Amino acid sequence: MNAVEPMAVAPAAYLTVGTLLFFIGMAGALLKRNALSIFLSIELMMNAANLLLLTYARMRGDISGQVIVFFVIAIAAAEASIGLAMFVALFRARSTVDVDKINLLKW
Amino acid sequence: MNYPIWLIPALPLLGFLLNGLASLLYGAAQAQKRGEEWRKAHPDEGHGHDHGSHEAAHGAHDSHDAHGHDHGHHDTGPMLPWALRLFHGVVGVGTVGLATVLSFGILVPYAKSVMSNVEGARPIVETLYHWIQVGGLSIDIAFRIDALSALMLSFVTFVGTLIHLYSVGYMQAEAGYGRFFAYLNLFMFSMLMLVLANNLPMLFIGWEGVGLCSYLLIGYYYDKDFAAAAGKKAFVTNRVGDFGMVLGIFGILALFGTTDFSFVDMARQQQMASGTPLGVYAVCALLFLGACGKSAQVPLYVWLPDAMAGPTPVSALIHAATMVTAGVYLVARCSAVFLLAPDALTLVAWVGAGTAILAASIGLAQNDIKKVLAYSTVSQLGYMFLACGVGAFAIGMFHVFTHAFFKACLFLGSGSVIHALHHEQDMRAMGGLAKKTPATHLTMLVSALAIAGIVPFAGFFSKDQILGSAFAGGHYILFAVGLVTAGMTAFYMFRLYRMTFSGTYRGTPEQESHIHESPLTMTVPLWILGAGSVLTGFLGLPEVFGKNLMVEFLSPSVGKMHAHEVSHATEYLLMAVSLAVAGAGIFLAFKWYTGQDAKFTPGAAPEDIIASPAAHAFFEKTGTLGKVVANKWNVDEGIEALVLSPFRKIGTFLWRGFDALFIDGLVNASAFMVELTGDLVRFFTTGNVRNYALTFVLGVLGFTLYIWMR
Amino acid sequence: MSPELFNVAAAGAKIAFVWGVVLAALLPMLIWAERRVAAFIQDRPGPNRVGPLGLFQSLADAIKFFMKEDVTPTYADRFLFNLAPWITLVPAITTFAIIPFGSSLPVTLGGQTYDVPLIIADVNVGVLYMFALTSIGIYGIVLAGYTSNDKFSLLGGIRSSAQIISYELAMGISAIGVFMTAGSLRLPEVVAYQQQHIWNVVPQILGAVIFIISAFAETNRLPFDLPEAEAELVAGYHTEYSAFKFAMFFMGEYANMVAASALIVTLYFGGWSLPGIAFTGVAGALLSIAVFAAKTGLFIFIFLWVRWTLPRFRYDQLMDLGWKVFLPLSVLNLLYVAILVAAGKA
Amino acid sequence: MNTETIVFALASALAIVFSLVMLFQRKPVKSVLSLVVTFFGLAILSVLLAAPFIAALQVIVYAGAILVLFLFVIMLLNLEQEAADKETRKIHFYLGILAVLGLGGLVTGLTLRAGNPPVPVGNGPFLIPAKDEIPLLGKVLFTDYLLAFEALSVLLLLAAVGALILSKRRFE
Repeated sequence: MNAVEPMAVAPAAYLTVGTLLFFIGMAGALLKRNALSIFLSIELMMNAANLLLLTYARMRGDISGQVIVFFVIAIAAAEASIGLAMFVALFRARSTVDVDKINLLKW
Repeated sequence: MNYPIWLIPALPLLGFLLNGLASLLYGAAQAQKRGEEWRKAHPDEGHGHDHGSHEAAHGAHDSHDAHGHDHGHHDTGPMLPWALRLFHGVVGVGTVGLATVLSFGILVPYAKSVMSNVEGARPIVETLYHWIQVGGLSIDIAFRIDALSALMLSFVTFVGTLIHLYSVGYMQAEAGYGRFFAYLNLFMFSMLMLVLANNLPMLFIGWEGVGLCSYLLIGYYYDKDFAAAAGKKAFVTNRVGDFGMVLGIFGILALFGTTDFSFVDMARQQQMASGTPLGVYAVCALLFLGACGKSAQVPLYVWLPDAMAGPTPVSALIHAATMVTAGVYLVARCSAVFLLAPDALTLVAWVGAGTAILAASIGLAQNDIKKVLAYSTVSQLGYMFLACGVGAFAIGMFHVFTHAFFKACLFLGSGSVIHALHHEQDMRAMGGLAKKTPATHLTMLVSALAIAGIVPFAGFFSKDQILGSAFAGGHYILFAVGLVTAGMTAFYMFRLYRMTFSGTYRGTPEQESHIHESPLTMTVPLWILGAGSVLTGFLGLPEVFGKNLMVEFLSPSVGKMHAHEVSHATEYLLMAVSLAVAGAGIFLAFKWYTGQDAKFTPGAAPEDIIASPAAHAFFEKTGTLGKVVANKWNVDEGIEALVLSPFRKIGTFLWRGFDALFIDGLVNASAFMVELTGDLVRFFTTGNVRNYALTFVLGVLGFTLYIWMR
Repeated sequence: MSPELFNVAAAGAKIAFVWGVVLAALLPMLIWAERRVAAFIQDRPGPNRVGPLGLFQSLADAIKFFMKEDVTPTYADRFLFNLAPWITLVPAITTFAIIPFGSSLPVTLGGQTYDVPLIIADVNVGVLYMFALTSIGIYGIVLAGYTSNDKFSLLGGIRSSAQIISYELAMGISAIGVFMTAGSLRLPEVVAYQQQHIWNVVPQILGAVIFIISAFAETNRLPFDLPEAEAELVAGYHTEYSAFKFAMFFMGEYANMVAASALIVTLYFGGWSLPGIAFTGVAGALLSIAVFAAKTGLFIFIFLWVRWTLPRFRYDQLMDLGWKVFLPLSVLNLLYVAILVAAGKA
Repeated sequence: MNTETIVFALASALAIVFSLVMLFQRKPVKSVLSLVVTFFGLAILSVLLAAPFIAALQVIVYAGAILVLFLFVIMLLNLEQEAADKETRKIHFYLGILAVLGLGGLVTGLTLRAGNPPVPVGNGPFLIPAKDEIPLLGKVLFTDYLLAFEALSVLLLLAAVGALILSKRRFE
């Protein structure tokens, strides 16, 4: 069992791409007002984090990173199903998914 | 050899469970039945009361009263069905009786083996399991039979069984019959735990258990205010003692590193793990405080006379024969420790002597038959502590032993009298019962002679040896106090005897016609106990008459102060003196309380009716002092003024000043601060998710900046 | 010629071969065959005017599709509307990349003999790749339905995607059984296993049945062609499509069908292998291709046969079947295979 | 410049460009589709990082299931357009941009400053094998991570039930 060959592209490049995507996602999550778009942005953040995990796993030659990505993807599936169901219920109740108009949780 | 010692306490526990369960189930069934009857009688509510049904209900109730020539006085409900009563009686007496048989099965061979080889006697210890194990400390559930607990076990089970048997007759008309036997069995369980315990925590379980049962049984007539109050008083007063007891246990643990009774041997060999003479003294004082609470010594004796509010068998069993001697047992058990601190022993002796004479003096002027016996008990307990205090622990235990018989007999006899007179307890309304209740009369006379210390009854031997030990130890003042107390004892006992049995009956003729001797279940225990009052003394004959079996038997278990030998001549002299004093007391009682041709008229001055002119002259001379004595030396009032009232004031201050102002103020202030903070912070709670997210991200930014800068 | 260069060239040749066969020959043939088989089943001649036996009918159709007016609905999202057919067609064709269509072909070039495996890309994720592409294909249908701005299209699109997602589950889980016995996700190894032992259809008949029926649903073929259910939805998601874009959907469906048949053959019916025959040398390679083609053809015929024989399911029946019958059964199959594998190991 | 670098550059460009499209796109459907493309780019990167299984999983689960669900919801709720009215909270907008840029810069800086981890490649029980990583992945998943795996299956079941309950209309 021998480790994969050295990386042709510098790990830093992958890390930079991952970080960039993460913060693009964060920008979406912070600045968008449509709940679905926010959710999408969060999915992007999650995937960016996955990329970072994979990169580190590759750097260390350790497969645990991939296992964790596997778990992240599965949890994302669960989260997406619940989240979207919530949005559907929310939309039925309030006829909007604009988070600025959903602000009952205050004094 | 494997003894089933654990069965001895387990049997009464089983009895308690069975009786309690049956009682509860029956009570629930009755309640349901009553509810159904009520619904039947009130088919449509709102139609007012149906007089007919009410009367029917009353009629049913009355029929019991008419039917029973018994204790309608205390009746709190209808009598139980006979089958249930039979069940309660059989279970109650049976479990205790079995335990008795079992314990004698163990005791007799053990006593034989001890007597054959006193020096090599080893206690039987049966360990069931480890109860608490912390670090080096291991507290086991273990039972121990040695000479001391064997002695206790013998009369606790024996007298206990007799009193259970007596109760079958005495209590039969009570509604709470099952409850009574349940409590009584629970008491037997606790007492046996106390006696058989192999370590102080286990002893403490029994200690608290008997306290609880005492409370429950004093308050047996819980619908009577005075009974409930008396139970409460007993409980609270005992708490004061228990506080000392617990601290004493911790002290023993600190001194010897164990609570197992092996510390007695350590103390005997002076192998303390740690501790100073002062520490030993403190531990002894604390343990003695516990003993004072349980055994009703000055100043914690006040609960015992009030405890007479309970049924008479309870008074006999708990407040005369067994539980109250637990304090003496504790002191005797820890005798080796006490011997390390002679000052503590002196304290014990003086408290005992003080209690003896104080209680005896109060007993002189009581008119309630049970109160007289109660003060007598306190006084006799004082004797026992006096014995322990002068270092004669074995003699003290001997007195515990003999006292159990004659005092139980006296109480049961008084119960029989009360039974005969339909719950009349005032001796001024008695008189002339000797012919009406011959068995009671005879047994009570025997036990009165025993407690007065007339040869050859049991009390003579034990009491005389106590006085002898005091004299031999050089405690002449204590000796004198004891002697005076002995005289007083003889006087008030025969005052009781005269007022109750001699002369003519002072009640109405109608009442007189109802007077009857008690049933067999009550008289048989009386006879047996009466016989015990005569015979038990011979187990502890003074040295001058030969070997003192009791002292020899107990010698492996209890310590003994270095004996001061007195010559035989002195001993004979001392006996003669104490006999003379007792005789004088009896003579005076006979002379002063004629009880002839008097009728009880309510409102008459107490002693007018029954006392002779000579007595009246004496009372007039003593005047104020007599009144104070009759009012129990105003001790209750003194405690109220000196202890309770200040405490109440401190409590009120703590409540109003400290708790309400300071503590509540702090709490309210913190609540106010929280409210204020909340008012400020809630402006940030916009309900807008994006704001929250932004805040969160800004927080992360700050944290990252911190990491960056670091 | 360096080995790298040869590999690139071989890959190019294989791609050209597969796509050539599938796109240029098989798909037109299939459209013709469908109509001829339909006619045969319905006891009528079918297309028989253009060319011998009407063989050039597909060519004529193609010319017709190119010539027709390409209509885009007024309020449709033009970009996505145009994109949708491509998303359907491209993944369908790309699927063939992982299917081994024959044994290895020995090629002698410049005195050196290369053993060329007859598979375009032997990726280690194997069939997962195919499932991934299938899930991409859904977008084509969803987008077609959504961007047409048409209720029928929308309904068809939603139905189709829900159906494909649902049946993908049963399909995937029953396929796991195959990979558990083979011990690999690579399709060549699945074929090799069947060559050495036994066709998977024998021990895993339940999985095979589920897989085949699910494949019908995946390809939107009757009796599961609810998305286009012409009686209720006009033509489902491609109601608004015409001309060449419609042709692309059409081709995509047939490409999917071919791919599904090829996959069924590979997973359950031994792929290009036949029991007892070793396919070596050039002749063996050619023979194996022929065997594979024959088996696939058989399943394509079954696809056609079923379409013209069975009536259509109702949509709720379809979903019930997928979730309440096939999913539990496929899990049962998985359990059964797991026990088999464990027993075999023990 | 070798093939891997070219593929990396193309895939990264794809991912970043389409994530930006996702960010600035106002139509939810197009946002979702851009994200699909981004995920494709990410899948390609995953293949480059010796994780083809993860890449396939990413496409199947994310592109094939989750984002299709998004599309479904958008279609069901008929969310044509995001609320067109302008951002009313200017402070929130600028602060958000500031936070994202600041945090992004900081984290990128920190990541690059940290450099390669000191752990040497080529030891440990979880070494990624050169050719086919899937067997090892499966082995690790069903041995060392078994508990997590089982917990995950329960979580998925719960999520399915939860989604069903949440989205069910109450007719009664």
